[in-house]
Amino acid sequence: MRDPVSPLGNASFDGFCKIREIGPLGMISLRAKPDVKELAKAVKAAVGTKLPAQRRIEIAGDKACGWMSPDEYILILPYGETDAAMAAIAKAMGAAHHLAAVVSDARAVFRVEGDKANQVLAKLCPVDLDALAEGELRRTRAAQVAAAFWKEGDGFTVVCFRSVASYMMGLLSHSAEKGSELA
Amino acid sequence: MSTRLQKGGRLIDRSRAATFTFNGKQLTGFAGDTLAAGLLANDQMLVGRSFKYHRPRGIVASGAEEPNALVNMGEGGRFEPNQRTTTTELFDGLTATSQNHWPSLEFDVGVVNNYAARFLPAGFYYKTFMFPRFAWKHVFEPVVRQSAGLGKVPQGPEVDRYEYAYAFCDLLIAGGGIAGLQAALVAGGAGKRVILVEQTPHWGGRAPVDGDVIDGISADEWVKKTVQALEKMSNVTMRLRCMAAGVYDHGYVLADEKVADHTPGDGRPRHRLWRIRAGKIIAATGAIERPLSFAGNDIPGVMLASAVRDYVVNYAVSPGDRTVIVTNNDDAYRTAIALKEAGLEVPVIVDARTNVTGDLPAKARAMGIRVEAGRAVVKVKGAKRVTGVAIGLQAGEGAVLEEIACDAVAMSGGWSPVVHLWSHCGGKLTWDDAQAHFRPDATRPPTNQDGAAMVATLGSANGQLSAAAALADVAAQLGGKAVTADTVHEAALEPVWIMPQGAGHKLKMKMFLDYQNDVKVSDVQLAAREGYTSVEHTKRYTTLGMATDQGKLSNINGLAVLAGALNDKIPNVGTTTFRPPYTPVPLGALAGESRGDIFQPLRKSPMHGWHEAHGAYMEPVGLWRRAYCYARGSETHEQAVQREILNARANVGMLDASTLGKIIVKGPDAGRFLDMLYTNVMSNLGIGKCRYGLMCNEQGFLSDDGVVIRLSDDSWLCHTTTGGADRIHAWMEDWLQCEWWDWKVYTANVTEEYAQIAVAGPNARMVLEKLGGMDVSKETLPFMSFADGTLGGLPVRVHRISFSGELSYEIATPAGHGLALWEALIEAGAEFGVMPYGTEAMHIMRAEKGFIMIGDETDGTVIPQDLNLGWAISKKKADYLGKRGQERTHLASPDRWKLAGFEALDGSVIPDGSYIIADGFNGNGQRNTQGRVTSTYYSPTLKKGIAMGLVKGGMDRLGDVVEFNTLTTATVKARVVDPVFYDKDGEKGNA
Amino acid sequence: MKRYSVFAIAREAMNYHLGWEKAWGNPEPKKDYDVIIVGAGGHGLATAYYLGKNHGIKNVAIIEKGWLGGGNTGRNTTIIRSNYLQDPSAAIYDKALKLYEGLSQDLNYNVMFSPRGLLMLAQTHHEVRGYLRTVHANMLQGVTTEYISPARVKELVPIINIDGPRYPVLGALYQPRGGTGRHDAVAWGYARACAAMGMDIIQQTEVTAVRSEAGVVKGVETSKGFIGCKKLGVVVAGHSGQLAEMGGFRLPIEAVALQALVSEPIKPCMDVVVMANTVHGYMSQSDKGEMVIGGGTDGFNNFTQRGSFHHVEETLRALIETFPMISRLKMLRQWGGIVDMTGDRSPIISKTPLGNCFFNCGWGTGGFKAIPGSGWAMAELMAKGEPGPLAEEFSMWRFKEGKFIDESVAAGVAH
Amino acid sequence: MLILECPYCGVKADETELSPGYEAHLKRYGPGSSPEEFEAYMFARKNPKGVHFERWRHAYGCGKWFLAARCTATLEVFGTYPAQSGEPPAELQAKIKAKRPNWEGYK
Repeated sequence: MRDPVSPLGNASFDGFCKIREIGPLGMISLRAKPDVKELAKAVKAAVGTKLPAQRRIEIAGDKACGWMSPDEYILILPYGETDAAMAAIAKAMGAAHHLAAVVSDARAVFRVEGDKANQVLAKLCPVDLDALAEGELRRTRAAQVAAAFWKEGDGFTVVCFRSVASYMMGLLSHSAEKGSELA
Repeated sequence: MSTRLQKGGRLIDRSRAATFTFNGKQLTGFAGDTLAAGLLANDQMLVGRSFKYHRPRGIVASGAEEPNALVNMGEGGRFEPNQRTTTTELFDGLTATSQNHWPSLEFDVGVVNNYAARFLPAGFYYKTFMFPRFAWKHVFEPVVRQSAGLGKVPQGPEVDRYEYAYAFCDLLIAGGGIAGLQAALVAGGAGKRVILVEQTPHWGGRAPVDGDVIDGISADEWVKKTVQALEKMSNVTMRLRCMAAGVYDHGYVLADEKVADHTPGDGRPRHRLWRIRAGKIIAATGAIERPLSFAGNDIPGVMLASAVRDYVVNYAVSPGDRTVIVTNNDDAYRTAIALKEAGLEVPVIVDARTNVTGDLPAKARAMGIRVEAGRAVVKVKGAKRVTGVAIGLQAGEGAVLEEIACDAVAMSGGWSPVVHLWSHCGGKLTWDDAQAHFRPDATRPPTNQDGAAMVATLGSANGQLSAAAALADVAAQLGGKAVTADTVHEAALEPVWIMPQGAGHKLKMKMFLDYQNDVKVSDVQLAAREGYTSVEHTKRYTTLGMATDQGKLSNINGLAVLAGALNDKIPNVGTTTFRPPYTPVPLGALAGESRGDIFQPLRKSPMHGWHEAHGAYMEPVGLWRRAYCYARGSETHEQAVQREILNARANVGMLDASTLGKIIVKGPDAGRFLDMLYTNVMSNLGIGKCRYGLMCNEQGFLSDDGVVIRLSDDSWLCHTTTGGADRIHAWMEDWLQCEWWDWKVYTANVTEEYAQIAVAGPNARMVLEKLGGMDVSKETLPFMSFADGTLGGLPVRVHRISFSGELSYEIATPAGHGLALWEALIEAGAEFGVMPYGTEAMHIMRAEKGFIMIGDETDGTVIPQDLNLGWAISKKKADYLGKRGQERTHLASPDRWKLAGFEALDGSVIPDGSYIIADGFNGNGQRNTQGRVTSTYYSPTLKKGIAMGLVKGGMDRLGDVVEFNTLTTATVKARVVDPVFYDKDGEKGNA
Repeated sequence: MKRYSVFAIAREAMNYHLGWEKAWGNPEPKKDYDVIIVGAGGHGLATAYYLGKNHGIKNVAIIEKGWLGGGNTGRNTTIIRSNYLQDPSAAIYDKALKLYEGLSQDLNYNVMFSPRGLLMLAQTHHEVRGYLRTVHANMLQGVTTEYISPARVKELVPIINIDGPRYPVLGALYQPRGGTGRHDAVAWGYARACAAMGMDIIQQTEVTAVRSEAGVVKGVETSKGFIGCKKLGVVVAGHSGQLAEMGGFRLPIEAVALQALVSEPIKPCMDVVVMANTVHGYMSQSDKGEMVIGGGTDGFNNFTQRGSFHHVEETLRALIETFPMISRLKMLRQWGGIVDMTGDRSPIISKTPLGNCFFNCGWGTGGFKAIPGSGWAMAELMAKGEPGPLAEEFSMWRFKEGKFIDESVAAGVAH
Repeated sequence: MLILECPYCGVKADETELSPGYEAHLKRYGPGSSPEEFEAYMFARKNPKGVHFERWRHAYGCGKWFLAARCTATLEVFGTYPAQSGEPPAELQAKIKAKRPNWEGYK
């Protein structure tokens, strides 16, 4: 089977921060309530992390599980492993009410890297970045589109919908232009 | 004349000259100058013409309150009208031209208005220009418009870029004078997250100019020391050139940072618009000096006393050799002293107060300056420049006692706190009799989301005008280590609103309140006389305070004159509303980064690039771009569309349908939920099957349609229209979260996970078979079923559904494979004559089949019953969304317009948008109608015009001939026909 | 009342303009009136004016909480047009437009009606079809409109960016008779004419209760005491809900904020009004030279006359895309008004459950342009007790029947 | 520019992250209801100048609908709570009553 392509073919931009489109990453949207006891098991089986608390993302190597809403989680894993993860979820959840859907191709993922990475996001998102905790997954708006991000390594990982990938790339690049540092 | 002094100038750098031009004349200033300072240094006092009378206008102020000195600045894509010279930093290469005159600044034809001023009082235009009727628009208005306006019209496209930035803090302090700095120091020291913004390029405000001594050191030194201390605090952010423009609800503050106005073209964003969310806002925004109202107070050379002082101290610019001071307070004496110390002449200080005491007058007198108490400027002499003043008694009616030659007049009518930020969200003011100004009433602040005070004011903005009082105010409100300034004893001011107090009408017609809009004392009195007694009426009738300075100089004087005319107290008259922004903000800055490629998100399907590379004409559909058609060579769009249709009908076509919404609905109650959502039953759909469904809103009106497929026992996938994906998903979640929250249903919007391609036409199956990988035969995959598998090695879900009426497969594949699948199909289809087709071909093909289109046959007022879709409305269900709405009398009426097909008798295409005429006229004289066209096309398949539309009686009218209107008096006669024009038995789609 | 004219100005000029009469007085309320109108905005004053002029009812008081013309009349973007799609809307707005055309002469007060033409840009194929529908409807309604080409748009509005990039202009619905008027002058002109007929305009007086007996209105309690009346007309826009509650019933109304702004003035550069509904913005240039700009409403109930600033930003982004040169202009002032929105965004001119009490409200974002027509229709309704053809379809009961007058159907039409 | 705290994810959300949804606690009237009931459900709105209960969706966030009690005259927010509430929480009602003694209650 041919390899899938990421929306922008891993485009990148060098400004006062480095912007890179990464992926494709495997992603699964998993909906169930945390009080369903099978859920933690399913997450563990699929990506090996514990169930994240409100607004947290649990990262384990190249896999992660993020809290999206009181009954929705995002599982992140290598692109090719989603089938196995879906099977593991189905098995663990059994008859418990849930919905799992592969959404790997519905997303675009960016890295914003550098010690002023927060300034790039501060130009686009109505979020108090100083108050963003380690391991916090923030869903918000970047200019005119929905986005989610978390701190990771020397910057941020930013996720948006695939169809607006080039818009997001444009926003991030514009905001990272050299000379436009906020401080 | 005004000129550069040899010594001094705390803000200029004499080692760095800046060359600039004004009206083509090359001039030189220094780095650190404002443009106004640079102009004055070159004796350019006359800088513009007023709005109405085109009177000569000079520089009055030294800051944001300047009403007159506005220029056209820059060139091409950097041209900007109405730039305020007093807040524009001078830079090398700056070009400016004066405004509102023709042919030249010195000789302006518009000045005839000045000579006719007597006939042009406030509101004169409401009383005339009424006859003949057409004359306002065609004769008078063009003249008014041409003579009004100020700056020229920008021409070039914008060349600069802009950006937004978000910031959060406990405390936002607007104003970097000593009160703001000290407040930041205290709050920063207490660990608060502080943002301190200052609109000018300098910290310290007026204190250094006024020569204040703080904590035993000069204000200059204290400011430097404090700024250094603040810079060390990581919890304090400081921004110069950043103007807090407006306070909005819940602690939201807009601030405009002029990042590169003074360094144009250096690649940085020109402005940055800060969107700050503050726990609390402190307005330490200072105060603005008021002019005095005496005749000729608008002649170039008459300036605010504080501005004169600023130009001398900050920029070493002398506004004149001989400056007469006119005042009602002690502060103006500082200007006299500063002028004297700079070696300039002050022939007299005209003080309206009969009793002049206080430290500063004493000092002035000691310096040998003549002080005349109880005196008034009766009028200023001069035309384009002050040549002298006539002096009389303030208590008199204008008899001249003495004339004194001078080339500048420095006036001071007292100070008014800058309360804008306090007032934007409703902070109330109180009248301070002693200082004759409105100041914030701390007991009635604007409130935030918790109902708590949102804004506080400090220092002069709070009516604490002296350095000592301002710093004491900080200590009182914020605590912290006490900082003291040396106290200078100042005697009370005496309110003076008209000078001299008994001035007659002739003088009052020359006393200007609003310099830019040419509003005089006599105008306000006229408004009061005519009954425009509410302060808002007066403002609007006279245009007082409506100029680009928004009344920063004129409001209080105007209110006082109005109060006088009404024989009422000033606080009873009240103020007009303060609205953002504090000073004008470029629209470009307000639009932020949003322009060009990132004006709005442009949603792209995975095959978007392919379409563009293959000549597609793309049309906006919501935020998406979809291929309208793929014109080849010299084809017109119309020809391309026809070719695409004929090819799909004869061979095979391909449509990018990726934008259609796809929503998974899963759970034990999913079937029940879908039965509520759709008008028909979805719970009994067989696994592996497809069913067309309709959704209505609660009103009963059709809102979306699409094919639903059953994936498993407890899961369905609902297709929506392109525009419906997010809307319908939100709609589903709304009902699940807010009404039926105990139902066990989850939804997931997977629209963007899949690319979707419609392969339609008699050869469609052959194309898929060529790719291979799964059985797509009629037997295995009959019409209205779907199957998962692979095609050409790519994972796919293939649906046997058809919107074109042809044998059709809609193939979904993960978006990352979309382009690969598309290209594979194009390649495999080559031998079968495959061609891509666009949205217009799709529209026409579905119309040939009589399929309705959301947005064409529906418009938000159409119910499914109108469209003969009764078959898709379950009669068995007790309830579905919209059912009750459809039972309302008007929706259940037999008189509703219903769907039918139409064919013009002459085979032509019925005009898009036309109505079916009925006999007679309604009560309002409008022609009666009985229907309208909803879709109308030339059908290349049938070689004639076809149309769908709504007509009273609908299909009961088959065979009737009706008349459609056109945009001429002609009508188009058309026959009511079956809307299915092509393949009535559906054999092709079923093949 | 002395007439206004150029001769009057010349005469008064000789006397320093000391001889002008009051445009309206400041009367104390009488004990009762034939008719009380609550709300001295444009609609209320126009209602009173046509009650007097058309129906001879002059024993009228107009009661105003604040200052006359101080609500939405004084804070809108002054656009006047009648290119509506639905018959009832087109009828009343065109009646208004026709009255506007002669209003300065009728009132002897220059309201500066300027029929400079109005364009609604079509920037998607869907919008093209919507406006083609409107132009066909207008044809049958007797409303003169045209559908014009992009080239003609460019001719009329040279500063427009016709080619996009994002939303190329595909055409426009053009109403040459549309334009602007001076909003304050409309209120002032009607007020002066009402005062001249002997009507009392009572400002700074708040209505606190509606008094009724046996389901028929008897008068209103106010901050200046009880004032009796035989008929009551309520024309208070954003505050209609509160007044209805005093009358004991509920209206299908929600009050939201609508914002507008002006730029600093520049020399004339745009002689028509342009509305761009795809991108949600509209703009005209005032006689002072300011670009007058409006956009969409906030989405939540709000009585503060302040809106949320992001709507202003959205509007400006859109307009800069359409008119790139305005990027270099500056926003001088922005403000908000409270608009009363009904379930179908069309107005209510109606009898009510309370006898002899009539409501005129729900004009949403489109009230200014309707003022004369609205006053005309309301006066007819109040004088006769039954609606005439202009008001007939605007009953408050139409929602129950599902008989909407929905203007949003052609293309998202802002005002 | 409102801030409302999403009761589901705890984010103090900016207005631009939210979608408004007008009056809360409406009772749905379906088939079988009287014309008056249906009209009241669809159209008659409280529209108070004062305490208002309304719906908001954390659209650029967790996607959940929640309810807010807000003063339409001052924009003060008394509290937010989940959409799955038949009526405003008692403590919220008490808080509002304390702040607005003349408030007549949410019905």
